[in-house]
Amino acid sequence: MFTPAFFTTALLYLGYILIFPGFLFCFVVGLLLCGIDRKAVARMQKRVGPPILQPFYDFFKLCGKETIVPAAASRTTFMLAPLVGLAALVVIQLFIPVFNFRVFRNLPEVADMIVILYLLLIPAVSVMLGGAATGSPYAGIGLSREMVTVLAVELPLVMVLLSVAKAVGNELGTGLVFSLSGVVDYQAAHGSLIGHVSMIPAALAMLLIIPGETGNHPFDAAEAETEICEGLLAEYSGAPLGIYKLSHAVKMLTLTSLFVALFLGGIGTGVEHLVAAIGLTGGVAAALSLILQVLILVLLCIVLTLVTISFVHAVTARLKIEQLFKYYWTVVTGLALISLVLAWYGF
Amino acid sequence: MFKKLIEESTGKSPWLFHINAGSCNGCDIELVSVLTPRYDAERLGFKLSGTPRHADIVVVTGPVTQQSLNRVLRTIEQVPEPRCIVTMGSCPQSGNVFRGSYAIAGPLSKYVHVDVDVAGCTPKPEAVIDGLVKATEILREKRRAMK
Amino acid sequence: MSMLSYQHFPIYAIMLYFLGAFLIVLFGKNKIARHCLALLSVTGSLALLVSLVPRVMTGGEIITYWMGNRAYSGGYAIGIALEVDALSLFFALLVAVAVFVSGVYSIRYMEHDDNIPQYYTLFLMLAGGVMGLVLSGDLFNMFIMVEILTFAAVALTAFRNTARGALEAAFKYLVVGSIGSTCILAGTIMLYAQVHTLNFAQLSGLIPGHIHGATRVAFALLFVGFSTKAFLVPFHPLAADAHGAAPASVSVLISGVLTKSGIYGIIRLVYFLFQTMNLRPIQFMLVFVGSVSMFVCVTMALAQHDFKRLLAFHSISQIGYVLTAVGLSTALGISAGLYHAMNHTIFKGLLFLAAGAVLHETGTTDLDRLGGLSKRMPHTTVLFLIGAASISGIPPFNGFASKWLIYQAAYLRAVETGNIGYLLVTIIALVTSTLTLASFVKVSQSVFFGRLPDEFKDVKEVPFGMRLAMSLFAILCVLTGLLPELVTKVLTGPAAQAVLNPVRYIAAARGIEVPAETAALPQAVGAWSPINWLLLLGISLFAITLVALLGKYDRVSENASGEKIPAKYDLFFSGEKSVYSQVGGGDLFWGFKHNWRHYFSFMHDLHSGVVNDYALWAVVALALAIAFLQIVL
Amino acid sequence: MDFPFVKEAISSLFQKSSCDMYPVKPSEAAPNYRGRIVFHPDKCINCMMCERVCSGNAITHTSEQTPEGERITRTFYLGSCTFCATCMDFCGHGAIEFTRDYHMIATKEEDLMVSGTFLKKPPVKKPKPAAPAAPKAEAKPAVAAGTVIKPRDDGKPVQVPSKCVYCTICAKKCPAGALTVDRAAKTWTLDEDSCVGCGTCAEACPKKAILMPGDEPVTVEAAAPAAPKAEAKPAPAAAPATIGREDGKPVQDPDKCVYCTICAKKCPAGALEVDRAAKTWKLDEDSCVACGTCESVCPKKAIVCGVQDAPAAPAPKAEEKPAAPAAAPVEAPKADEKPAEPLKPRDDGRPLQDPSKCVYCTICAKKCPVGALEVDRAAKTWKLDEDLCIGCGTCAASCPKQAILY
Repeated sequence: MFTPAFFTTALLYLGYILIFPGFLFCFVVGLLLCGIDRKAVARMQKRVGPPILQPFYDFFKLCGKETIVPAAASRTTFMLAPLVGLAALVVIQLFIPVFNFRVFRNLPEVADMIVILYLLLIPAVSVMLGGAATGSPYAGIGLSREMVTVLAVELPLVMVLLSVAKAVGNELGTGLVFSLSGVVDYQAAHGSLIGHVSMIPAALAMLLIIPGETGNHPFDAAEAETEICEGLLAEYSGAPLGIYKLSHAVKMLTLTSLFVALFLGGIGTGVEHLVAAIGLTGGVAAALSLILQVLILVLLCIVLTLVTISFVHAVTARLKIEQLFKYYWTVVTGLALISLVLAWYGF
Repeated sequence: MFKKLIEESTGKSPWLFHINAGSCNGCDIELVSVLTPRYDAERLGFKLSGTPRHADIVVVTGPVTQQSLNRVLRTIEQVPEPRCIVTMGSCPQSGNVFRGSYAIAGPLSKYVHVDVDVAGCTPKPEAVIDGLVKATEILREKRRAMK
Repeated sequence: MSMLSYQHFPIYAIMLYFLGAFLIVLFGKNKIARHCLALLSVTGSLALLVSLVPRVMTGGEIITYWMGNRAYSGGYAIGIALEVDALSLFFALLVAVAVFVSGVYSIRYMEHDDNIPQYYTLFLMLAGGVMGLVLSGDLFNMFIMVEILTFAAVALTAFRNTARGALEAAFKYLVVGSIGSTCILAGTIMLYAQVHTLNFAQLSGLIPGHIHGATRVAFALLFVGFSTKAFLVPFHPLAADAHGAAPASVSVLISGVLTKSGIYGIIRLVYFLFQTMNLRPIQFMLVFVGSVSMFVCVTMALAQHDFKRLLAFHSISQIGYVLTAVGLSTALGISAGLYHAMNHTIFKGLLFLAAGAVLHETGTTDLDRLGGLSKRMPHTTVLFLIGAASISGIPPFNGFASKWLIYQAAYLRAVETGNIGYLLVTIIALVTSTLTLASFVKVSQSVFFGRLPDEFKDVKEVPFGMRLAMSLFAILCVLTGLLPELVTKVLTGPAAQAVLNPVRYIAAARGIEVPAETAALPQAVGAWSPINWLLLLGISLFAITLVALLGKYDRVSENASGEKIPAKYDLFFSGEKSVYSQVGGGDLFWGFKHNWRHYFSFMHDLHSGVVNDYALWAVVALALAIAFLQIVL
Repeated sequence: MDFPFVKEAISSLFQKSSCDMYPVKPSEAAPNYRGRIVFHPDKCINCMMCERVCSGNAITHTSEQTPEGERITRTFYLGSCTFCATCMDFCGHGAIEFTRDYHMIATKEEDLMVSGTFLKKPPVKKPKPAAPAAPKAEAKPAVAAGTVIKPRDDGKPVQVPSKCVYCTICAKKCPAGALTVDRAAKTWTLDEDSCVGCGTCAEACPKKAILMPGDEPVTVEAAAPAAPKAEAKPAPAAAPATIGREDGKPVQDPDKCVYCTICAKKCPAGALEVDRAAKTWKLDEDSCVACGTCESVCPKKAIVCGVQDAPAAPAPKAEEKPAAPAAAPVEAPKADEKPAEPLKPRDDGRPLQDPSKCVYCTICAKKCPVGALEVDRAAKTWKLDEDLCIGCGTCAASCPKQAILY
């Protein structure tokens, strides 16, 4: 068992987890997206805005701050919850294909779309438990709102995923495709799903879901710093807070790249042919095409962040929690439903 | 190197927590105006936070009334180290026109060490920015002094 | 056939419970004797059934046991029969496990009560009743066992009769439970009148071809009767009252075991007795009742202020999942449903035990009064969280594994049949899961996290015995979640195949071996390998923790002094000295409830709490079932 | 759903930001910004006016006696300052200046202290015949009969000792506290340094015993306390029927008096005692300074100070009540005589200056909320910006001379 090949593979997978598309990639690109978002919102408000690297500064600063554990908090939960949330997010990122690149190319797929839907609950639950563990009443209200936000977002998200599964299944004639790799493979062969009539409402719904799922403005009733003192994070300080902020940034990356995988999966897959056309072969070509694909992914993620998170942030005011719930269960669910029905009847 | 990184970052990402200790609202409005497009303190990394646990710099406005004294001190105490306390306007520095009133417990410096005073009634937003930048420098010094 | 031959094991398993019950009546005054007897019977029963797994589950054997050796002869099965196929053994295992853990838990949990011998007697009677029901091969014996378990359960509900509402709950249960039992008896009689046999296998052979008006009525009567035992909508209010009043260890049995007997009865009814699952209306009936139970009860749970009542409603909601999945009538669906039934027994048992632990230490289960127990009861908190994550379908715990199969089964069924209704069911199932999460977040916040009220300052962790019982369930939660393939292969797959092969069951009663079909085990379309995921999560969590620790993540500043909390470590309360203020209880998710306020106020008005109303509901449900079946069958 | 800022957000994205870029680009405060205080110790005369008017108690001083005189250090604590500029306004010598410097950032308290030290010359009132004390020397001994007392041309008040009853009202009203009046010793002293020449004392004087620039010179008559009140009162012809006392002290007309006690309350010397119930009106002859306040405040005109003509119908009035209208003609001309010139208020609601009364004290200009008035003390000009004026009447109300018609 412990052959050199085993160690190479183990090292490779460790690299996946730690560097790309795991922790380091998430850290850098996530915080970058966050910085771009802050800058873009500022520009849309005619401000200069913080430097793009501001989230990095924030993160490192928080690492250097004192971490106060309130006397009423249960320390283990308080300290562990941020780590679990971040780890869960990083793991989800491993399951999202980067065009042709997949961590589990040679292994059976670990998780499909429905699983990812539920894995996305883990960070939310971890922040809820962490916040609840502090015993702060603000965290209590924040928990209530966070949970209602999750409830609100879950219904349309479920329907979006089901309609994608159905649409791809229709096209391939296999009934249903739950596997994300399958969805991306299909798009690589037949063009992006966004080109399908039935998928346009779903894509729109997904665009509206992204800020809700990440808890960005105007769907940040759960963390409303002006009324409930950051809600769940009210008692967090120092490094755990930094990790929550990082998780928030990584969540932006996860959701935007999930969108890319679901609807824009065809965009970056031609790169391999392009590289081959230049005349490169072998390892160099593979490396180059991977780099190009990653760049395209990052670019698409940035564009999506600008459209869904920054722009929506700049033009709206925060919704009350019951408005938020109503909005998701009417407008966004309606969009997803249209898509589901269209996919159902094979458009 | 990591320590250096943290120190640098501390100087670039000061988050504010604002305490109104009986202010007339003049300073409060000016503090908020610092974050408006015209002054946009977010350029320098400033951000208003909603809870003292997230804050680096505590901005106190108002003459520290008897009613607010304990609350102000408690809140300041809850800010994690390194922290910096800035008084904004004349009131927290001396009591200003309320000086000598039975309702005033100030000035703030009687109770905690105040790092930076921004004088004015109310200070101009530029002055506030100056004061906050000064506070950020002090913050960085404090971070450097930490283990 | 020697006395130790495996054919005897089913009857031994039943008799061990009853024997234990009677012996405890005789010798139960002595504490040690009582505990030994109880443990012996629950352990022995479990061991006997586990030993049958290789033969029945993987070996595909169907054990037919005739009491007094009065075997099938002359075309009629007169003797009392036990017929144990994979389905029966599956449910019997659930019963045995739940009873075993609950029995272990009871030892410490009930130590402060009066009349403990009577408790154990009733407890074992209930267990024996359910065990007899699922192993019986005889419709009338099933009715007898239903009666035994119903009355044992009623008595146990009222066991703490000094508690508020206990007698009322028992009375309600008695009334509506009797209606259910009567329905079963009436149905049995009508069938007997038609085909002159009570042997289940023989009935299953005779009825399917000869369905007419009377058998339809019998079908409706039996269906409603078993629904009452499973507390399906519209019988759900009973469960809330019964669970709220009963001791936690009994709640485990009521929710984990008693409701399963109802599900077992329904499966036997629709898949064996009438073999009607190929008919769309019957599928519709099961899926409809299941989905409505699933959704209505989860919303009812969201509005609850009491820990155990909340759990009770969730119990029915999860039973709704099971029924829905079973009603899909695909191999994947049945397998998923049974899987979920098993998981439900485990995680709901764990949650009820956790609720019992809270009740044991604090004396209340009122969500509005509790809070912050995680600092005082850390182990219970962790165990509760495992249970909560399981029931809410958080990977990688068992609830997710089975729910995930149910979603897929429902969606696949929708695609296969082109019926958009199944799509709706899929969505309801997915949303219900999130709503379940919401109410368990509510419980976590209201009971274990949040602020610790002063009155519970001196609460201690529960005794080891209770924690041990909970840990057993928690370990099962994790194991069945991490090893879905194994569970499918060993337990649910064979059981599902047994459900889809009534011919074997019928033939086995006559002593004929029909070779087991070698059909492939039901396969999921999606991909989910919890172990790999856990491995990845473990590695990344380890890596992140390592980095964090290197960065002095653990160097936190904590309140070192004892009594007086300095301002720094006090909660931020907008500058005030923090006073006790717990956000929790029934109105935690008002953002959700506000949008559903009309629905909630409608439900509130509907659930009047008057037993007359509930009896009326039962009658209406019966009338509807008869009318529906007369039309469609 | 309505998103009103969609267009703006997108267009802003491609526009220049509206940020001032403050720390990078220095920014200057507005022209009238009141920032850091600059104190000119050389101009300060230590009148303490600034300390008295400061609402934040931000101004303090320390003094130390040195051979050369009193060394005074005046300190402005910016941390207590409201930047209201009242001190600057009250400083008659321009020793306090508000600059546009707003960078008042301090890490220690001393950074916010503005102070200046100067040497106060020994008090000029002490017998020290220094050259600058000349005008005072001139004003003081001029009590001899027949001397003409002229108003000073430096804007400060001059006492007419013959008229003065040392009632102390002027000292009480002086905003600068520059007057010291001793009733017993019959002295009236003006602190030249403190006086700001506002004219409040002259206005307050019930006896018109203080001359301000622009007033008519007064000739002191030896023993004519009942001297004609030169300015306004109708010439007291030698009418046979006179009422009142020669010494100027009040006389009650019991017919008119309603014992309302107003006169007693207003008497600066507390010389009157009125009992409403008992209907008594008593004058303490010793206390009375014959200031005439009682006469002026009496709502019933029931008090006469000094010898006056008897009203046209004192006798009939005693008999019949309907004679009241007859009193009207008496009052009417009295009311009319104040606007000696036919000045009429403007009908557009804006103020009109009465140049004859105006002393160019600039109070009106300071009080004007919209800054519509411009008064130059030196050039004696009074200008109204018609466009800015909102016709509020504050100027008229604030004018100590009633020199503004409104």
